[in-house]
Amino acid sequence: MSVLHGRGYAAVNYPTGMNLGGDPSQALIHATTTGTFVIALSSTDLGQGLKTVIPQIAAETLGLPVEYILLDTADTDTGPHCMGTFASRATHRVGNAVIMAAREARQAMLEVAALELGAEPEELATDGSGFVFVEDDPERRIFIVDLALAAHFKHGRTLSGRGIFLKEHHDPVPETGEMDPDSCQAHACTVADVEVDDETGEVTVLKLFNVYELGRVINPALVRQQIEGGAYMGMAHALYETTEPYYPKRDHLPSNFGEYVLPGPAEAPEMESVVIERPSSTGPYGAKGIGEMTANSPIAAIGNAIYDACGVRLTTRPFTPERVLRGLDALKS
Amino acid sequence: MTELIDHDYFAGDGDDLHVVGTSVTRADALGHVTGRTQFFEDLLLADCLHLKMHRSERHHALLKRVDVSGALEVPGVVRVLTHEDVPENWYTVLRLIGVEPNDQPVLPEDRVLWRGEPIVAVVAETEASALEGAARVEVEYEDLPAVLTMEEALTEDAPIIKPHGANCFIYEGHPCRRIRFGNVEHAFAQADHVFEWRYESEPIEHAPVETTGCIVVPQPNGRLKIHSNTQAAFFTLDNTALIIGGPFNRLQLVGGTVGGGFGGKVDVIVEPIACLAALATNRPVEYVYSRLEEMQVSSTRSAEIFVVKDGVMADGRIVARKVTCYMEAGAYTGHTTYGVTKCAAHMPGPYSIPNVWVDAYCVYTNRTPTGPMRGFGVTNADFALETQMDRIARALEMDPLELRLKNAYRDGDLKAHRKVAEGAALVEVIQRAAELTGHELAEEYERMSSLTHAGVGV
Amino acid sequence: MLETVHVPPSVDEALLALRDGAVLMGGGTTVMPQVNTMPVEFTEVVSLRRAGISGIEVVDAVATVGATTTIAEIGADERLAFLRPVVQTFASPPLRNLATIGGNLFVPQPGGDFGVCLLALDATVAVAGPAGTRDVGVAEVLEHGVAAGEVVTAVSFPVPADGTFFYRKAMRRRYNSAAIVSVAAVLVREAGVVRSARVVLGGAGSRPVRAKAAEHALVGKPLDDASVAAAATAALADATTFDDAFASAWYRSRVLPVHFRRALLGG
Amino acid sequence: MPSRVIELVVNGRHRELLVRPGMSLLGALRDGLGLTGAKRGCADGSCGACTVMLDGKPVLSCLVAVETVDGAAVRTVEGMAPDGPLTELQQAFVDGFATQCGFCTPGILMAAEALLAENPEPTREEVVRAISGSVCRCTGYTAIVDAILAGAEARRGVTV
Repeated sequence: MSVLHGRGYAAVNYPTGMNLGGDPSQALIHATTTGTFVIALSSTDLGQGLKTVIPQIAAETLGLPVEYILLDTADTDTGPHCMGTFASRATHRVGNAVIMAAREARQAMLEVAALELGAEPEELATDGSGFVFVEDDPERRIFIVDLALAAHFKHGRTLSGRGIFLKEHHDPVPETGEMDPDSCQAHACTVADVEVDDETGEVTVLKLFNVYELGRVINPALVRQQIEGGAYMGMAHALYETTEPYYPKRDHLPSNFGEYVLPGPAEAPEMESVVIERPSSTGPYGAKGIGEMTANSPIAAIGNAIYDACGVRLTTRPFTPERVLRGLDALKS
Repeated sequence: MTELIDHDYFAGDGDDLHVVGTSVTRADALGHVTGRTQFFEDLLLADCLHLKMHRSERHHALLKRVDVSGALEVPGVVRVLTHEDVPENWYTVLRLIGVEPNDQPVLPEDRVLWRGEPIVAVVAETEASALEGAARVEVEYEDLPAVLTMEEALTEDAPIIKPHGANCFIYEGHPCRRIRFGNVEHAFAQADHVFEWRYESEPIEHAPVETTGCIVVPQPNGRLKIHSNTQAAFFTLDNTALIIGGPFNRLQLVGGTVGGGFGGKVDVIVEPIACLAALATNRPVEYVYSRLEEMQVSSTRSAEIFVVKDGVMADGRIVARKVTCYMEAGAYTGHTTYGVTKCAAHMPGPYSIPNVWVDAYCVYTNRTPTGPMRGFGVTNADFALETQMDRIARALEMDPLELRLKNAYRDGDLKAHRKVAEGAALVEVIQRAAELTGHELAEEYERMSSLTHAGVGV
Repeated sequence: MLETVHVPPSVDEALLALRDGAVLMGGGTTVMPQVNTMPVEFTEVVSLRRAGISGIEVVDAVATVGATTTIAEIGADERLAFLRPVVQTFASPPLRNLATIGGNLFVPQPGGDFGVCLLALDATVAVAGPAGTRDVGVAEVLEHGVAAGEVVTAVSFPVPADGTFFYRKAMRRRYNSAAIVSVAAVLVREAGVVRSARVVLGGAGSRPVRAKAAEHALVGKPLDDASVAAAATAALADATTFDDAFASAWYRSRVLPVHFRRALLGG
Repeated sequence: MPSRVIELVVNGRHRELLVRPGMSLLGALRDGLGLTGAKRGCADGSCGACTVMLDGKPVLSCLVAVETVDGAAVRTVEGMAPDGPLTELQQAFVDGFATQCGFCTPGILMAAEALLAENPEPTREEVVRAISGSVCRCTGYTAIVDAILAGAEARRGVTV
């Protein structure tokens, strides 16, 4: 019995936004007497982190601490339209819409601050501390809570804004396939180290190296969650997952998490992840989408690593122990 | 934990940012670790009814007789719904972006096209009564020939299972989405090598730990409030409104906290019938998939077949790539026609190849309708393309990373779908991966950049 | 539909409750999934949770384990430490705190890990019924179950001497999955030669399978590569492997000899 | 089909609830007592999202007929930090970004809590084994295992 080691590579790109566009998202934002800005959306968080990333983008645009941003989402009576959470689009589309809304709200905020501080809006600045101050004379400043109260009860000003982002839809040209599918492209290169048990065909993924280029990273910890959670899903796709173990025959279909063979916590490979940033020309602060791509490159990287380890070229996914072992038997004969 | 972001590449102007770029704690973490996060099913209503479906046992059959009397006799069963109770029974979810025809019935009228297709909805006081009621529905079938593979579906004499007269979606008169860029046949003739290989991928279940579901609550003002774990609030509201008829603003959808979606919760499959049940009974109705239904009835990632033919020069430049791909829609169109177009748009992968031909088919079979899943239209394509690149490198005895660097797309390159590339970074992620794994690259490859074509033997 | 769940405080009362069509429930790992998700025909369930038939006794190297003793309780008992590899590859901790050894006798392959082990251990099953109690070999219960209205109250088996019990369960992942194939064996050696061998295979039939051909190939020889290789091949003749969501019959047969050898010689 | 009154001590509080025949402990906690921390992911024992502590042991509450545990003591995720401040384990999940959609988190916390109660200094392998009954589809488990180890260390740090 021997355990064979192998390494495999895969490099991919992935589009941000619904293919061909036509997928708008809107955002409304308004300050309340608490000095807090409430973002109203109808977008959803599937665990990808929208409820964390969007307030960060709003805080940055407003120049306020993120603690002074609240996100109220997914009520179609109060939140404006959003196409939905898919196609790695939410950060890009909703982020841009929130920037537009936050800019309008910021302008109103600066104008009220100018009245309170006896200065011109253009002379004012923010530094993320919660204060609006005269750039040349930082002591002349007002805190956002006081500013909001002044806006409400003294100046009769609403600190609010509206935003929408739409990449226009264009149909593809039927004859040539000419089309404008994406707002930007993210990139990744995965390197997989595997072990193959040549007596049973079992494959163990020892390590995955994940290198990504995602434009500007809004929240590094959440980016790592998607990269490494997605890489794990890619391993699951590569070695385990099928709803039809005897496809195309419809026999022995798995009915639950016991029969639908998935890797468990014991199968989590070691991972090393690196992100490089090439800010996109269209995304909020240069951000690109990441959610949908992170399971893709690991699949081929693992398949290529299996070939490198034992010479079996797998062209049907999943690469089950049976397929690996039948390949090894064929090589021997 | 190595520092995630390497700022040496593309040194950006991100230095004056305060909040963007920082690892702010997740806004939903506190609720998750205390068990207080509200998922749709955590809405507890005392008088909530439960909906369960009687599902087809046949792959493809006419419905000769559907007898619901047995179900109505089960204690606790309050209502039974069939296609007659659905105002606009025929739909397709992408009609919102202009896709037609409406090829899917909410509940079938004269035939079933896949094993597991819902036929009769049974609404009862308890889940147990609804399950019992659903089991008591009696259906008499007359089997029709079933088409269970894509190859079979596309053969000349295959039984046609779709009313529009073909087992594939028609794209502006063509049986497939097409990319035509340059002249692949000419390039194959010039190439030093021509490699053609085939790749297959079986269906994958999204398998979120929270199954698809909703609770529809009639409101005092006559409206319906839909608590749903959909990934797309308005997409679901609009599609539901088109099916149940009546004013759009009768519906309100709330949710946004989803126990994992991965693309599997945008099929608008539970909300319409649950709304009709709530309207029929004037009581809250919950319709949530069992794990078995999530596994075998909810949409899966489609089975896919790729045939990739490449013309390659001795030095590794790929001069032609012809891709034929088949994505299985299953019994109904759903989102698959969009996924096929997205797949074609992705070709020929992150490489600049002067001659590209793509035929991408959306194929119907008598199987569980498929849907979008993470990486829709691209995940299985990348498995095919990046396995192909490995095989080319082996055949030419070239370093696998150097082969990719040589062909990598760069700013200014014209993609096969005629868009000029900008913001490219494939070269850099490969270089950084080589550095990370101690992989030696020849000097010319170290120097390559996405910003110029220096070093590429064009 | 289910109408009544009986929780009898004794075996006798359980027997009374087990009238027409009542279904027995041990840990609930088989009955509750049906009650939760399916239209069930039975209307009554008799839970044995409080019938007082759990607990472990070991007297003169014979273990007697109450039928409702959970797999976790077995795993925690030092006197049955030899079963720890079986316990650790049996589902997961929260399930092991419910599943019972008595209930596991009725779980079909490729579940029923303890059926495989108890057959290798030549266990005896104590069965209570309206006509009184009887002891029966575990093979009989594994093959034909018990009569309607009867209750398994305990299983007993000789605790194997150190180094005589062998167990391996091949799975698609390291924890919490069903068997591709499993091998349980009790091999008694004297002066390095196998004197007696009881070898049982899981994943090799709808019920645990006594690998008699394999046993025969082991007895009288030292436990070494040669004898184990011969026995591994012989085991194939004993096995009737099958397709399911975990593995195909082809694959089970193909790797049975490998896991057979690894069970007896390690690796 | 008479319902029955069942008594449970849940998170230290004595509770009485009316249960239908065959109702699972999970159903009793959620529909009977409004404790929706334990989740229904499968109702067949294969996902672990309903894990709670029953008389000190982690169990899949969807597989327990509540009538068979009348009088038992139950602990749910809501009982971990009843009056506000998080336990070291919960704080480690927050600080370690060990949650994404959050649906599997309560079940995993209960399995981890049970492990630490018996083994305050578990190895990585012991943590992996303890949560092997819980499915997480988002994170890939590593951040969760790291958080449990960090929570254990913090708890030891506090008590030592």
